[in-house]
Amino acid sequence: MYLAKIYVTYKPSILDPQGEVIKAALKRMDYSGIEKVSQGKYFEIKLNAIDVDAATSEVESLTDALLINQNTETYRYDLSLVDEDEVVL
Amino acid sequence: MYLAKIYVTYKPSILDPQGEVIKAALKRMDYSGIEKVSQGKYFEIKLNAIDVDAATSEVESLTDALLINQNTETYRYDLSLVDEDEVVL
Amino acid sequence: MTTNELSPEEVRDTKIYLEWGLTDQEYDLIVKELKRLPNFTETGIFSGMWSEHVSYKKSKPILRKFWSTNERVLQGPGEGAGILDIGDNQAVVFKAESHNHPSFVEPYEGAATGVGGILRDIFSMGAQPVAVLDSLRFGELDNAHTKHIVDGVIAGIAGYGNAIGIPTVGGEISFDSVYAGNPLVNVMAVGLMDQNAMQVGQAKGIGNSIIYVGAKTGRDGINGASFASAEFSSSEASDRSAVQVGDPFLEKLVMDATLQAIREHSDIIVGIQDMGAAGLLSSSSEMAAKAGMGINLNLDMVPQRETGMTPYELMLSESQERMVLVVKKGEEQAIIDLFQSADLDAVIIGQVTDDGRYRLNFKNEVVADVPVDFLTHAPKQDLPMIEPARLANFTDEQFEPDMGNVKETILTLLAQPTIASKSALFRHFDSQVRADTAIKPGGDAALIRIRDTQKALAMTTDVNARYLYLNPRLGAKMAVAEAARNIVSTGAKPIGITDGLNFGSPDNPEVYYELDQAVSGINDVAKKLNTPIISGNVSLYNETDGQAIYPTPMIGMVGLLEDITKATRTAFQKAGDNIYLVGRTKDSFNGSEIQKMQTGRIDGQLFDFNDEDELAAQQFILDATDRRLLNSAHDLSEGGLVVGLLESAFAGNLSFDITVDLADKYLFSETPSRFVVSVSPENRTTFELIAGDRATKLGTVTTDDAINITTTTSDIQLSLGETKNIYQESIAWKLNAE
Amino acid sequence: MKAAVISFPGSNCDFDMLYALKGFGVDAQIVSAKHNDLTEYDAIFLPGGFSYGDYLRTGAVARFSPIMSAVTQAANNGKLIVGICNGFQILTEAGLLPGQLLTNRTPGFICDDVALSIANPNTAYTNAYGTEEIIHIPVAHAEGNYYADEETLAKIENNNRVVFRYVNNPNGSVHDIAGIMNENGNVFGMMPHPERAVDAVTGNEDGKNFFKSILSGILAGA
Ligand SMILES: Nc1ncnc2c1ncn2[C@@H]1O[C@H](COP(=O)(O)OP(=O)(O)O)[C@@H](O)[C@H]1O
Ligand SMILES: [Mg+2]
Repeated sequence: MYLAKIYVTYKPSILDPQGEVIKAALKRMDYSGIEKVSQGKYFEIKLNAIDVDAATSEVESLTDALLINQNTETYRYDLSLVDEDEVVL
Repeated sequence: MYLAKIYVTYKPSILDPQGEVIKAALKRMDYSGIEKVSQGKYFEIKLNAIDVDAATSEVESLTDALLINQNTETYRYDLSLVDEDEVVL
Repeated sequence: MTTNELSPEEVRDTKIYLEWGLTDQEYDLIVKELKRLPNFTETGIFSGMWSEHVSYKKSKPILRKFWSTNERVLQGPGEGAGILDIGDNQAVVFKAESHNHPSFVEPYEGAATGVGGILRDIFSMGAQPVAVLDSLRFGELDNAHTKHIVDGVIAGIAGYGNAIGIPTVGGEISFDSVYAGNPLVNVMAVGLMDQNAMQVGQAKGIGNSIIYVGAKTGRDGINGASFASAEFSSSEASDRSAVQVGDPFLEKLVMDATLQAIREHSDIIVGIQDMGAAGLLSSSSEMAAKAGMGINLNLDMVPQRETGMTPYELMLSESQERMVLVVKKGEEQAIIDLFQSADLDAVIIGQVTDDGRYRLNFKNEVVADVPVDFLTHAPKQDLPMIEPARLANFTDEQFEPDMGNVKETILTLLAQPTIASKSALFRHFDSQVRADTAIKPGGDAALIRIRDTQKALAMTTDVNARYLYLNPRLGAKMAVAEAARNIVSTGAKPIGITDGLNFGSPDNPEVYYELDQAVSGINDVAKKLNTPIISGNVSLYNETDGQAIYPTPMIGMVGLLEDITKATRTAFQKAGDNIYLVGRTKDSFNGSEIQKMQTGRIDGQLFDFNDEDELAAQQFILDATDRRLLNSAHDLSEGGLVVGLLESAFAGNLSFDITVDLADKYLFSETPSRFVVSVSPENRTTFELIAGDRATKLGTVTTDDAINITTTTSDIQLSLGETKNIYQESIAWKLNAE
Repeated sequence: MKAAVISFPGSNCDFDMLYALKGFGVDAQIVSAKHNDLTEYDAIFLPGGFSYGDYLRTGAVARFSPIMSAVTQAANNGKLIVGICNGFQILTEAGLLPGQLLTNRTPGFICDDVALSIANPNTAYTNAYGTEEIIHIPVAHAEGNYYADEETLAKIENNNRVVFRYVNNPNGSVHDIAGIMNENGNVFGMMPHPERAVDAVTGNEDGKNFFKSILSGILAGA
């Protein structure tokens, strides 16, 4: 079984209102050193595949198709082989 | 300047309805090997701090205080030293 | 000079302007008027201002025909939104807007920013938005892509409207394969104001300051206006950069601060305009043009979210949640302070001048200097029109429904997505925030009370595009009539119209003919109803790979109810009440839901419509509600009598027992100008007296689960529970099906 | 007796609450979340809406507004604190009420009238309702799924701190919880909107007794 950890972020030119609000809140809370905050999504997907190549193409395909919005978002991911019963965190 | 990458996930005991919706959608889209999907949050924070210890304690403090709700969420993070003008992705 | 920009000669030689939507003739005209080659920025701003979406250069000759004046009209077309007098020094403000192309590319953000944009149109006039409605068209619900668009659009409307706290109180949704590659997302907003708060978008007074308010400018939706004015080709993925992201939280701050500024500083605010299509460019140049003035902008002052933005990008960006204010010279600080205390950017970016020039400065250089009038008046185009070939080929005969199994037909009909309840979708909209919603989605028109008065506003959106496909003019008349019937069903009197004209390419003479005919049809009935068309929107080029949508002119209508305690609802109220059909049922099957259901297509001459019958029926309902004679009223439209009866039954959770002196098929006829009403036994005599032969008694409201319908040909038994379940759940079933 | 309705940036039911309170004769005022003093008020209402856009988590950012230290102080002084919808979410984030409001079990915003049972009729929020009464109150939320761990739940249940329960749970809340109060009974939160159900013209008056309960109790005593 494979575990994919997928990190989705906005493309640099896209407005990230959440990041802005969080940054302003941190400033109000006196975290003075904050320069920039951006919020993205994080997915953990456990999947079965015959080999790492199959897993890779499955992950890329499903991420493009469903997890991200190609107009506004981009992503990177890590893929690893895990035990059947390993706990996903 | 430091870059913290913070990964927030639900504690294992918490139901993740969004993850379930995504899993169901992937099944409908014929991604048959999917075992489990969970959705979390991903933050990238650029911050100034005098040294790595200061940055570490700043990141942990603000995450506990604001970024997560300790009833239901947990997190891990990576911290690295970056250039002033490095693009956050 | 900014780097990487083509020189004026390169602009000419590469003809980049063609990509931006300017024609060779238009480019030549610009060269002639300027007596020099326009530079890159200038060419860009002409392409934005002369796009159909901003200039209406192609539709204007037709739009001019709209009738838009009567005793209530305080502001007709031409401003952000139209305004009608509703007495007591109050006014209602409304307008519709389309976001069709963005919603296809990016359903969530496309729909969300559509809501944001129409709300800015309302509050920039000085009005507090009180309601949002939507009019949606999608492909058939049988494929994943359409479902994805439906989910995204619904979530986007909800995401923006709910968060900003303006209730989404009504709308309509239908499904047809012609919209598969070109969904329609029209939103309408309604606002309320005191007449002395009225604002217009004008830049008057030499030396007065142009103040930029709200979100920072980014590279989102650059030149979205020319993008909206082009056809889609399904293979073209590059258009996808024109996506704007909305932030309802920020817009709420902008809305509240703008309304506060108008309340507290109306003496120093000269004009207000939102930044919509073609962003800062169109808002500032149109304000100057309306005042007959010029404008000088310093683009270095424009708040920017991204680095390295060029003048072209700054002017044509369609970043959301931005406004332009013109404020008296020397008085700016009060306004700036007010916005800044709401954590909003408010920056002086330029001045009003008297030289009639539109001048942009950037990094100590003049990057554009063109006449305002020329910039804001795209060369008109008179386009040829020709009657669509299909119209001549339709047969006169009305479709003959197959009545093999009437009960089955009813159950199947109720499950059609166009007929079934849309509650699985509109339940995602907060329809009650502001606590003024007296009639929620699910009835005919929505009803919003006006606090501290007895009055209420009714509102609806309607159009049956299948009818227009069969007969553009008659279909458009029926759309206005149906909207009015919905308003009248609540007891309110229709007072005005906004429209959303969704059509294919105007360069196709057949489409242009449809547009012309539709406008004429709308006008005809609007005059009869005394409901002027005070605002609207045009969306052309709704085609994918050469396939145009049905002509779909959405009618948004508002009505006024003087005494809210007289409001009448769709739902049957009490067992024992008498049920009547108001109006006559005829052979009206071409274009009907049952034709579509049984044959898979729409065909034949559209059945007839008589506006005198319509007006008389509406007047009768208004009289009866005014005398408090009706316990329920519901107009008949798609699906006909049987659907109307069942909807009143479902809404009230009551059954009925009726006898119809007609053959089975007439249960499904879509003859216009009809209502189903229920009347308590006490009111029966009075009601029948004033109704005369206008109303036919059908039967009574009952409590048990059994619905009984007797026709001249059948006895039909239905279970309230079973039929209601089909009606309520069909859309959810379809959405969730594999 | 004076009541404050807190307006956070992004609150959108603040005026609905204000009008409802005034309709019951309460001297109520909107108070900006930028203020930090509530000493002159006897009761404090945190209204619905999308404070700070509900970005990050509902209520998470609002909880750090200046006003919240005054709210906490008022709560400790035994004043009445009522959070509706987003107000409830803010109170849990601030730790003034236990648990958290998570994404609805079936994700998506829902707007509907829902049936509620009166779980505890002897509270400042329910004493005007009949014990066995089923009332209908509008909900409008995407994150109304009340969650608390087993231990916390047991405590809440044992102390009769569940005030309202859903008859047909619309969002997956544990134990069908729609509204709870703190140990002292002076801090209360619920997801449904009683302030939207106080007027005959809107077709629902089931929220009236909520306000009557409050008026006959703590508000009247002040
Ligand atoms: N997209 C929508 N948003 C909100 N309400 C909707 C929407 N679609 C339909 N409705 C509501 O459902 C009810 C029935 O709509 P519809 O069938 O179009 O009515 P009618 O045929 O009377 O015009 C109306 O109350 C309408 O406002
Ligand atoms: Mg109707």
